[in-house]
Amino acid sequence: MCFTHNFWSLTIDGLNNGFLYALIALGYTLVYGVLQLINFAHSEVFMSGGFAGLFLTQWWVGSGTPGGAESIALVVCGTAVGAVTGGTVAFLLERVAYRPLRRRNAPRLAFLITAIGASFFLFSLAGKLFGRDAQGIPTLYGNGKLFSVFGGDVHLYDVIVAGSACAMLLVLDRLVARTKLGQGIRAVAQDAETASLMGVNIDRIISQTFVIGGLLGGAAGFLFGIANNVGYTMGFVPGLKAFTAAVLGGIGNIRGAMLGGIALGLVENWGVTCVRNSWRDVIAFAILVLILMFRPTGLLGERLGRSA
Amino acid sequence: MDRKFIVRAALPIALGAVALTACSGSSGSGSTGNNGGGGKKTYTIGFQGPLSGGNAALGINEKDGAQLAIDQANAKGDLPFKLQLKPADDQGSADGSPPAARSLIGDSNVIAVVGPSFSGASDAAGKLYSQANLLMVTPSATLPDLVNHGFTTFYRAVADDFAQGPPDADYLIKKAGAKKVFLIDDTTDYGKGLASAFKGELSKAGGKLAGSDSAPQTSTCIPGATGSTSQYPSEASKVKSSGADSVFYAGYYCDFALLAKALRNAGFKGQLMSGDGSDDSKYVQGAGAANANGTLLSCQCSDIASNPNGASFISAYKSAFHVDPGAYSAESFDVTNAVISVLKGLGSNPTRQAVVSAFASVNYQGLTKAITFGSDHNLKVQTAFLYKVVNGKITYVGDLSKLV
Amino acid sequence: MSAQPTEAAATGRPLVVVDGVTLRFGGVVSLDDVSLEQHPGEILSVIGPNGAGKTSLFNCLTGVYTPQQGGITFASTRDGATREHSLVGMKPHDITRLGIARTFQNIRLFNALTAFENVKIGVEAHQRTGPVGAMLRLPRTRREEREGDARTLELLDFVGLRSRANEVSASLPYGGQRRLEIARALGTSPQLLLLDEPAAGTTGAEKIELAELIRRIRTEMGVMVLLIEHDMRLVMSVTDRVVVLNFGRVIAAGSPADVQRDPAVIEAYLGTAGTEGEAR
Amino acid sequence: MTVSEAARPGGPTRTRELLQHRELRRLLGWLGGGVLLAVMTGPQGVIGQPTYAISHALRGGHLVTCLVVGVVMWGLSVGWSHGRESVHAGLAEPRAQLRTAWEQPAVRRGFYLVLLALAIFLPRLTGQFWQGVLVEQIGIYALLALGLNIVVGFAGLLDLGYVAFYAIGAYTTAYFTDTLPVHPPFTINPFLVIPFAVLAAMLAGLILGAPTLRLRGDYLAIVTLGFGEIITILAVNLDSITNGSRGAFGIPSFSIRLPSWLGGWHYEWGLSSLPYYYLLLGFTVTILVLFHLLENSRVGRAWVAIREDEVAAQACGIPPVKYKLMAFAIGASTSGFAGVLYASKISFINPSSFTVSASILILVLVIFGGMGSLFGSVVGAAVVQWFFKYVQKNNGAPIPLIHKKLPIDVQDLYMYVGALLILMMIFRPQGIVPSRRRAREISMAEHGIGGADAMAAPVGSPTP
Repeated sequence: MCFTHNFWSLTIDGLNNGFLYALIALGYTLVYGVLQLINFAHSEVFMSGGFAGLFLTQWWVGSGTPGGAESIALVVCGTAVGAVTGGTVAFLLERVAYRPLRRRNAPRLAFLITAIGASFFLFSLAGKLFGRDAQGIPTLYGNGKLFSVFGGDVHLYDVIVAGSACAMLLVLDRLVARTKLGQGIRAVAQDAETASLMGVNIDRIISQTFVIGGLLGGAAGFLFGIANNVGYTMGFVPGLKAFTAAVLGGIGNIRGAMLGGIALGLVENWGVTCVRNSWRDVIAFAILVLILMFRPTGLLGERLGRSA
Repeated sequence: MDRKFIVRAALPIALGAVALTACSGSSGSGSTGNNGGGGKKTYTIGFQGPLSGGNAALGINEKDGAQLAIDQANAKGDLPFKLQLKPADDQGSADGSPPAARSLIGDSNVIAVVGPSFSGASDAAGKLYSQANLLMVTPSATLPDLVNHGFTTFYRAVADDFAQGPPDADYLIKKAGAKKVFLIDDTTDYGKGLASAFKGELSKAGGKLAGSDSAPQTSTCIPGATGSTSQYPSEASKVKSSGADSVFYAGYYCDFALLAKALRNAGFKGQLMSGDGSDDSKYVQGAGAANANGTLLSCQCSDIASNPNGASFISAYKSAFHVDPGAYSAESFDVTNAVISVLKGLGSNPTRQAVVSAFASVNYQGLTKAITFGSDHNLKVQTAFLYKVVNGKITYVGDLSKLV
Repeated sequence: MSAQPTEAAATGRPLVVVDGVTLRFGGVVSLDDVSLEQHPGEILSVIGPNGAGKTSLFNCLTGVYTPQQGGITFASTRDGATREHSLVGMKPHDITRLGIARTFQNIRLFNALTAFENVKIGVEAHQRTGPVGAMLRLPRTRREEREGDARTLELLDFVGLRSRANEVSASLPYGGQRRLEIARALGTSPQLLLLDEPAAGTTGAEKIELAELIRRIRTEMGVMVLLIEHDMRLVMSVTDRVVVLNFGRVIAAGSPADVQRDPAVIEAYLGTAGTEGEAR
Repeated sequence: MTVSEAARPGGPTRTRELLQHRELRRLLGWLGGGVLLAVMTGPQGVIGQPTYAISHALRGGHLVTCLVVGVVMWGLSVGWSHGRESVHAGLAEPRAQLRTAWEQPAVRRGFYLVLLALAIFLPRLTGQFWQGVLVEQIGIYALLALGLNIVVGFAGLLDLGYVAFYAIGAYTTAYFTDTLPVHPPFTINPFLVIPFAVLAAMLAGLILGAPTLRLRGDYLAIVTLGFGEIITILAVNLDSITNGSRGAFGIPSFSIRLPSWLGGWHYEWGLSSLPYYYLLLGFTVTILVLFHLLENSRVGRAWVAIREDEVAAQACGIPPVKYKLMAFAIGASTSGFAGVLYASKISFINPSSFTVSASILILVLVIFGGMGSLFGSVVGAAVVQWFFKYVQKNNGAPIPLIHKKLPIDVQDLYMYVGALLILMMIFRPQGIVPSRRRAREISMAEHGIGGADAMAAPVGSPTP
């Protein structure tokens, strides 16, 4: 009964959410793959991308109303700036917070606690520096309806998110499968010790992994911010959800993160057709707990190396 | 090796600093009652509200309003004593409320308190103030239940949610031409209270409830909130498929902005309406002017800018705090002045007990409303006002009770 | 602990039966149809070149790995009655409590604890104090603590570490750590003790002491020993019977002298002699 | 954090150059720290002016002050790195004496008695505000920290939804005192609620822990985080049971009523803080003693064994899942117990008191005090919570003596919490009152021996 009339529009919303979850989830999964660390501060990498895109577009658009080619340029540049900022923050995070611990062979608990600390530090700092109210990214384009699927309207924003996410996911998948960098990541993920004996520079690979995850997370931050505004604590729930998605797909597994993100986005939105939206998180976390109970390695299993 | 020495070096310093603040902390707590200017005694009016955390903006508005009232009273010089304001930060939460209340209760110079700003904080502090016989007048806590909890010193100098929700429904149906309303609350006590007040009147006004939902506050807006921002597109889908021609949102401005944005993005063209929690220019900023235009907002707060007597308040406020008065600044100003008017009649040695008993019969005409209470400690005349977003500005429409 | 080796032998049943155990990791076969028996009163050695599957066998016996095929049974004697248990699929800690204790190839002591505490953790395997008892210091808890302390000191004495009881285990010399690990394993009151290369990294004098200790474990404690070792001299000096593994298969079994003459064994060792420096 | 940048070894090989190079890097690091400090203590940013806060923080006297602090710290660090040896040598003697003295039971007992006496007389010296803080912020949080310490410190598990059990305790109290929309079969005094609340929290812990504790340790962190969220969401959404976000009002305070044949003596704890303080002090001391006995028992040793080397622990007959579950359940029940105290003290609860930030705060108390150190948990709770409240109370008010405003903005407290967590993990992972055992573990783990937590392989090593 509750599924009938808005199923397709909610499916489209779900896909939209799912692509963003997937982009963020990749950051968790990549880092987990090489370090076996839940990088709690990844949600702040995401947030930093949102802020960077916000500032760029605010400065660019001013009080004007962009259109045509300018709109395209704005979205592209915003995403790029978000990505670069996310990558930078992720890089610094690894350098300043995690590397000293790694050097010292600190216990795993120390990493997790540091990650939580970094997360709190970064979002509070952003709140301090940029103000504590959520801000809207200026209107970049007319969000017209493009076409309908079984009565569910597809808007420009849905296409932008799906298109850019697919492009980035594809590039990443090829990067990990084909390039030397990808080989290095897979080698470190499988066995860091052996990899280092074979001449792989582990520090560099880990840095690069953080940067790649940061690029995707930062880009997601901007794409998310277009529709949902940007605030200093914006990363908390999306981060949690994306981590759930990563576990759902099999943490450490790149394609798993993509699949997990999309699956979570869909299930969440289908779920709330029948119940109140306030139960959304319960659905997400119940899925997490059930998956962990019955298939702890996730839908696709846990190996980063296996994704290629 | 290198790291350890830093710790060893830093720890004694840190400990020293802690010790230093500790010393200063203990010596700084008691305040002196007799060193006011001109040989007059100094009494303190407390303010309890959120000065930090997600709702700090509101608390600071109210604190500044109270401060202005006190500064003006001192400047006038017709009081038998001097007044000062003592702010206590409760972060707007039930948790932070008792310590804040105690810091005011424990200061024997505090003879009345303006606040708390929020309902939850009022609930958590009510007993403490009652036991201490200390007057507490909230300028903004609207949860109807509050007056039924047996707080003997509690007064609500603002209309409760029943003054706002029902006339909102009346207006939306009878004047704005809505027929099917989709009702969304934000799961907070405020949001749920307002939503149920609205819902109760809706069918009486001849409207239909197309659907209802609860969308929790999101982490984008409130630190630590559990709602996920991605709920709003699906909310928009639900609204559209329900066939509603209007949406009433019971919640705060930041999330309302996200909802409005999602609704307009999904092509929903109907009427949007919300209550005092959304009556903030940041709503327009967050949603984007194009999306926010046409939104109806009700508030128990009157529009100080369109108030014929408001000009001097605004200019005084601006010169004191370098910003325009915000939501509830004027209400807090009025409440503080009402308290001061009572103090005036109590001579040079007012006691807490005397203030509480005198306040029951206060009759003060403020900028925003007449402050005089019924036996239930609610305002005798409860009013709410209507606003509308026009061209990206929140503009005053009129007194809700007179509009419908 | 006064069990006599002959007492168990009287039942005539083998203590441990490993029957056709096969263990695979992905495509790699680690153990291939391995069968062996250990009889009560016997010290058995498993030898073989590196990667022959010796430690895998230990891990199957102690429940760390579950073999894909084959069975492992253990005849456990408790309160005078002997019952056979299938070990396949059992959890390591349950196997320990059944009466099989082990040491590790690369010593795994609790490094931040003292020698005393290390052994006491082993001794406490069969105690029953739970959190409530511990917090309230119930009479049973106090009795168990007392008994545990006494037994711990006894065991430290047995391996010659009593004087160093209060030292942090990581600060003990290498041979001392080996002996401490044995004491900890003995603390769990096993009927069978699995020693994984106990002589690795020890000096000549320590090896002699170790051989003596292994013999005393059988004679004084009545505990059978299953030994993995590279040091042939040690193997030959303490063992009753030897099983030789190569590439996960049993290639020979018998008395030390027989095995040494077995051409397949010589072939296996010579074939890998270039890399197998330890097989002196 | 830039400190670590400077502290990292490396650079040219020639000794002289290395030395200069290192000092220079260290100076740069401290200066970077100074800049960061300037930003952290600078003005609050303004919406729409992204550069406002940074540009105002990095100008004039403020920046200079912070840079001077950086340089002074650099000077101190250089001095300390040169003089460290001699200071250590000088301190070795008294330190050893202190240790021998400490090993005398009489000295230890005396020390604790003095502390207890201090704890008894302390609230008499302060006002109502601090008495309230001692109960609601310090006492209850000390209890919470003690419970979490069992989970994090003893068993080495990370529980980020700890506050959920606290909520369960509080709501159980509300239920049995009939302040919720659902009515209990009988109404009882909060004292008598304690066993129910402890049981309910323990059950919740077991239900949550049983499936997840079989998994890797870091999954537990995220599952507990999710569980914490679910509990809050349930409390908000189940209006007909929990009264939604309005919460429960009018929970009675503790009281004792002796039956009439015993004289009918009656005492009610009421609203004032002092009686609650002594009640809490009693509970805290009792729990400290109980947990201390637990730590030095078979169970406590099993926890150490598991967190050091799970495989070896199993070889000693210790079932890891059972013991982890035990730690989890004990932590949860302590939390539930604290929930009862909180609910009846505040007399009003609503879901907003039980958010993830509260879980993190408790974690901070444990880490600051010292993981695995019972006494440390109490000290951590006292110091951190006192500092928070001090900052909050004196927000914007000038500090006497130096007549300057405290440069810490209350709104930024969680920034300092985050920074504190990072700095503690980098510089002093064992906490300010470390447990000796735990400190040893950490230093050994750093030398590549042992794991120091129950999370399997250290970060960066291959998955098992």
